[in-house]
Amino acid sequence: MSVLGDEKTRVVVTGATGRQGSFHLGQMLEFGTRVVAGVTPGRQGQEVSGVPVYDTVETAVEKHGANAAVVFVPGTLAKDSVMECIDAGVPLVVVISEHVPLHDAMVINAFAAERGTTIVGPNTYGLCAPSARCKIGIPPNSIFQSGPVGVVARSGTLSYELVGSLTDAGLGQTTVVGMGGDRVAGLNFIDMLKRFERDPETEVVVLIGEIGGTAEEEAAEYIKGMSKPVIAYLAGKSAPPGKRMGHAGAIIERGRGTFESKVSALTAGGAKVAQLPWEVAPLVKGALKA
Amino acid sequence: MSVLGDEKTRVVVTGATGRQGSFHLGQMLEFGTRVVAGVTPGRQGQEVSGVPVYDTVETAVEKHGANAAVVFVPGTLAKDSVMECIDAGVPLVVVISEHVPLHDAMVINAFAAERGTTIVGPNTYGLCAPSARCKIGIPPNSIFQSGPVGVVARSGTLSYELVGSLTDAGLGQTTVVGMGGDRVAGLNFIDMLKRFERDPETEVVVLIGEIGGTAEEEAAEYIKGMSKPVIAYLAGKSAPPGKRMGHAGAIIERGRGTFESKVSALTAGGAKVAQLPWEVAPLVKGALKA
Amino acid sequence: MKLYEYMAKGVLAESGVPIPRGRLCRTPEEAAAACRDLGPVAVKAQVLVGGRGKAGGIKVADTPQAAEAAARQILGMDLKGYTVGSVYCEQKLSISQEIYLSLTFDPSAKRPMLIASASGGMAIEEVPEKAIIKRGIPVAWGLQPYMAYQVARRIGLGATLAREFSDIATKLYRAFVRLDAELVEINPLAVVDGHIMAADARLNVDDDAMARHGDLPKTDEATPLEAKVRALGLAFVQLDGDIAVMANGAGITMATLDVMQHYGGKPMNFLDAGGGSATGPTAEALAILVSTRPKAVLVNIFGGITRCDDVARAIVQVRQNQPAAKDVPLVVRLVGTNEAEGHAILRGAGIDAFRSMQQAAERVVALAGEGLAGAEAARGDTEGDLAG
Amino acid sequence: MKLYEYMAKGVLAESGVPIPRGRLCRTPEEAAAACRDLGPVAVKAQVLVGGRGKAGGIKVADTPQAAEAAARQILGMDLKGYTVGSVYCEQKLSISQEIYLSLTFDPSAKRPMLIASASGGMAIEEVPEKAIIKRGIPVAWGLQPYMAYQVARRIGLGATLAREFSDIATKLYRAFVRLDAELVEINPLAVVDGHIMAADARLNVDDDAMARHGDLPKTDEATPLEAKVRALGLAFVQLDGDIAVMANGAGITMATLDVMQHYGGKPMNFLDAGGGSATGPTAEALAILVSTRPKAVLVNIFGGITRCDDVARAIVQVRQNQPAAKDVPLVVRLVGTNEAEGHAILRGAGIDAFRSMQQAAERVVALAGEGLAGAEAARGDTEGDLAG
Repeated sequence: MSVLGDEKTRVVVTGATGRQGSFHLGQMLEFGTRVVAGVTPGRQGQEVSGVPVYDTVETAVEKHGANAAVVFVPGTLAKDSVMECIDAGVPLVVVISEHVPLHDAMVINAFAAERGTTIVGPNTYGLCAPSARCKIGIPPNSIFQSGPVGVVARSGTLSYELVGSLTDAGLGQTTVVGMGGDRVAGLNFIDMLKRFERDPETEVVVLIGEIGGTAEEEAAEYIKGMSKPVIAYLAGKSAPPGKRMGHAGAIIERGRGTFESKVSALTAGGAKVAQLPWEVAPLVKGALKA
Repeated sequence: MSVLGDEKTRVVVTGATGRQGSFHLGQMLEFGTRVVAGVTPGRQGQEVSGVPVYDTVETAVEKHGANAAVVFVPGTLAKDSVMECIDAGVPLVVVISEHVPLHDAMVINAFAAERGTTIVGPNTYGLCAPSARCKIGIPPNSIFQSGPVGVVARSGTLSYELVGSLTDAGLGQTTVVGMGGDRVAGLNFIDMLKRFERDPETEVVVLIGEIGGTAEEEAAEYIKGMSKPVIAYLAGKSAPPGKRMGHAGAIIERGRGTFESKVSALTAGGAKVAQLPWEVAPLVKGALKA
Repeated sequence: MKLYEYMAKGVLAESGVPIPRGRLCRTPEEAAAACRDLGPVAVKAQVLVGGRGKAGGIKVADTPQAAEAAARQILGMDLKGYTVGSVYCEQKLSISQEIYLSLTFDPSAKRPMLIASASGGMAIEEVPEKAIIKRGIPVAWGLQPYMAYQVARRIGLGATLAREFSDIATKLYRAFVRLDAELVEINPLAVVDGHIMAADARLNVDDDAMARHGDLPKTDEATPLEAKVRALGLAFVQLDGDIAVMANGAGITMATLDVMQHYGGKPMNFLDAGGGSATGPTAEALAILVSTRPKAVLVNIFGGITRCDDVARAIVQVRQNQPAAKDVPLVVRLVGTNEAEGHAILRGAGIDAFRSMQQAAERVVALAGEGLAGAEAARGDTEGDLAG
Repeated sequence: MKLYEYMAKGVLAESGVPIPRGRLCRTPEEAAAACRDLGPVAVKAQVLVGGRGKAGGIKVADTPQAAEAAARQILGMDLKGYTVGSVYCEQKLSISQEIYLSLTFDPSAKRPMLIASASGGMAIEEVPEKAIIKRGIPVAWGLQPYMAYQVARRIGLGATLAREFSDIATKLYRAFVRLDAELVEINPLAVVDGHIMAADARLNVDDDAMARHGDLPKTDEATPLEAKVRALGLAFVQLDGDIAVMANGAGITMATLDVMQHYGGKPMNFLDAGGGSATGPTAEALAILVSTRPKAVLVNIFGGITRCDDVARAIVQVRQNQPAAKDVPLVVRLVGTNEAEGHAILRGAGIDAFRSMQQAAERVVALAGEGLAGAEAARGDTEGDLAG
């Protein structure tokens, strides 16, 4: 089982005819994801990898019962596309788009909250539920394997690295989710931890965080009450304050969001924090045995 | 019993130290309304007719458990005052203010809908539940009497005229409510008709409409399914098209909102439409006997 | 407040909506000059009423001479009661499609609404309902591009035009909110050389919001008498009858006109004296009405906050201050707070006072020498229903 | 993007927030002239870093001579690594109270937030938590006057000041949204003669929204090297070590720096080559890094969309095109799509290639002659974990 995305998930891809959208639409199909439609205004009637393209999300939902969307449009257009998905009644919207303006991200989240929509991202790689053959987003297909580990992360390639190391160690995943690297994100650590805690198939949770913000500190509070073990890894130990390390959110500002603060909060919360990336898989293995 | 405002209604008056606010605060107290606080920013510590004045609605709610508000501030400031009341958790806000800008009225209503607040007005005389000795607004105290007639109106003085004629004829009221004369109003005819239909003490409903808009036509649809008799009176039979007859909403525009359209809709809906104001009381009497 | 077409176009241009080139002209010579600069033009009367095309208020001119002649014809022309003071000379367009687009509000849904149709160019009331798309706009979020795009596709626009339509509609929406507009209408939104532009524009600003738009140009549709009475802060509409009417409250004023008309009287005006307690403006307004020499005057006051004795004193004063008022029959219906005192004051000054709206209406119609009930009601004089 | 104080003040003034009179000066003579016009002034260094007061970047001058001297001292001064290019001469204020006011966003609540304190004038981090009021702002409705008024009363402002505070805060909020700001901070918001004005101002605009603010003045905090690499569209931060690092993805890049530091290496930079498939900008960035003559270079690529063979070819090309690159030790960790082909290409060009991040990190530190693990890791050369 998975906690987000399953066999019944029918995905519509917005920005489907773009370079990124069309490539990943194909990759998702290859993984087994039920991609039912693409959307690019003005391209109705075309196909991408055999999937029909429509002008509006509304039409894609009407014709194909899409119940998840993945957004590939450029950052400044993402707000419109995401709001269109929400308004069309799509309950899960994964926003791959990078450089979504901060105020747009706030509007997206407020509109989603009003309508009860789950937003993943922006600036995320998406999510993958290996046992359901449901990948919504851009991670490489090869790294996943079905198993008992739930993974939630802020960073993309670091997730690939660590999920790859889990898979290499024979540790498959229930669901892997990227929250995205932006400062204002939809689904957060706590939302996912709650889902993993409830999910009967998830036995251990891997939390991949980084410097900046207080999401990890807030997660630590929740972890205190969890019955399942949490293994954490945090990037940015060597980052100087005041510098934005690639991700909009990865910046130590005004003394908040430091590596030390996060490690001590997570440790206090009962999570085991790996010092180096390759320590994660052994810690997970240990937790599974316990 | 009453359908809006009762013995437990604890009223806060905003704009309490103004000319209108202070006068009507006193009139409400005289009627028996439980006015618990006034609000005027900067006037905390003062009293109006023995009622304490505060700076913010929040404080008035905290200190006195106010659960209804009546707003007397000038039209362009009404949005802020009403939103403050809504945000403070007041479930019923009566907006006396005239000349509230149209877009402000839309914002007020949308915010109220989000929070589940009932708005009466703007540009209304308010409401009165005679048996509960609860008057929230500005109608003269003398015209009301407790009894079985529910009254809902767009116009103020026309309500006084007709309620006065009911009282003179020995026909008391359960609740009398003014929707206000503006184009975008909170509570509408249908909302009130539903409440009257459910209310065990209301036996007949009087609907006082006027030209402009389509509120009466919409009400007529609802009346079709009502078990209680509805007597209607409509003002504006002699009004020419394109002229705004005092109320912002009282204008026949683009062929819509005519007197004839409303009369025929209401008649088709099963309401009895009085041709002249003094025919209302006899028609109510007849309906009560039937 | 309605803006003239040229003002509305100025707002559109500021908001980034494409408009044809054009120039406001107040003389035929200016129109000729505009045509020299712009090439062939449409010379359009600037008035605040609709239907000017059919009424001869728009003429096409291909040469400066023709533009001058057209402007000469239109300037000063009477259009539905309004004199044309200026023309807008706008480059002649070669239009391949006419679209209708407006933003207004939906009183039932309590939110703004986008209305569009592929059948532009005609009045929206004449377009069949099924050719019109209406889209409610959430107040909190405003018109988003995707919403306008969906509408554009539903009225059958192709992909490129739909994108332009969406862009224009969202810009227009921002102006609609920013300016507290009741209505922004572009009809037609014209397709010219494969692109969309606003070939006409109406923009009505909410009167109640004018205080926050001090920078907007002012226009006024009021007649001189309307302007005079409205300046007192009262709602006033001039009608075409001959009995002056004043009441307090919009609803009761309308009902008073209705009742009077029921008895055959012809109201000269709508005047809502308001529900407040101040009698100053009310008295002034009454004085103005009386000075226009109506056949009779009916005052209908339901005293709540307004005290009947104050009203009575104000009426007596108006009659005393205005010599002309002596000859104008005055009928007063007065009920409510301090009613008895009010009636006493009026009777003392020899003015008819009633408690019954019906009798007051019948009486004023009779005094004006109008209506079927005239002869009968005149007799009501002696049995005047005096206050108790 | 951060705005200079004088730019931020310009935005405030446009938005209707009261600011002291002031003028931007680029020479001591201009400062003297400003003082002649404004009277006694504060001469304030215009820099994008905080704490300029303590660092001597603000001087008060009562006479034009003093202003000239102050400007002469401040202009060209080095403030935390940035050279002062201009001063803002602002009328000297007689401040009776200093308030703190800022608008920023709350990542947890996903909405804007108003922060206020009666303890203005000091950095907000130094104000005790209980003296700070934070008020979340609903995205849909924005900051309403009553919200700001409530906050003003809670920080203890009297009725008049609270109203002014509310007015300023709501105007500021509109600017905050209109300009896509991350932060607008007024510290202090000064009480002068019983009224409030903005005595200082910071305004940071969201970089991701710059496309919609083409009219804003541009500022840049980047070092010349940062500017050069960022111009390629890549995230780059200059650090103070000597091993150049490139990886794809912000998280993995941070982790790469961490791991390298763990083994005793000192990273020269953060460079996120992105997750895309294009190798052009990546190769250019690598070439720029190499040209700065680091002690060694570490490339860490996890190939998803990025194909390892493409990356390998790009690396080989950089080495071939840059004579200088030949001498700089280059360590590559490459896994993922087309991994074997990538390793083969690199080995063919004599470049170290690893599958293990650990080994690659140890190796690059050793090659740079740094760290405790240096000697040991250098031996890793022969046992390089080649792709299978």
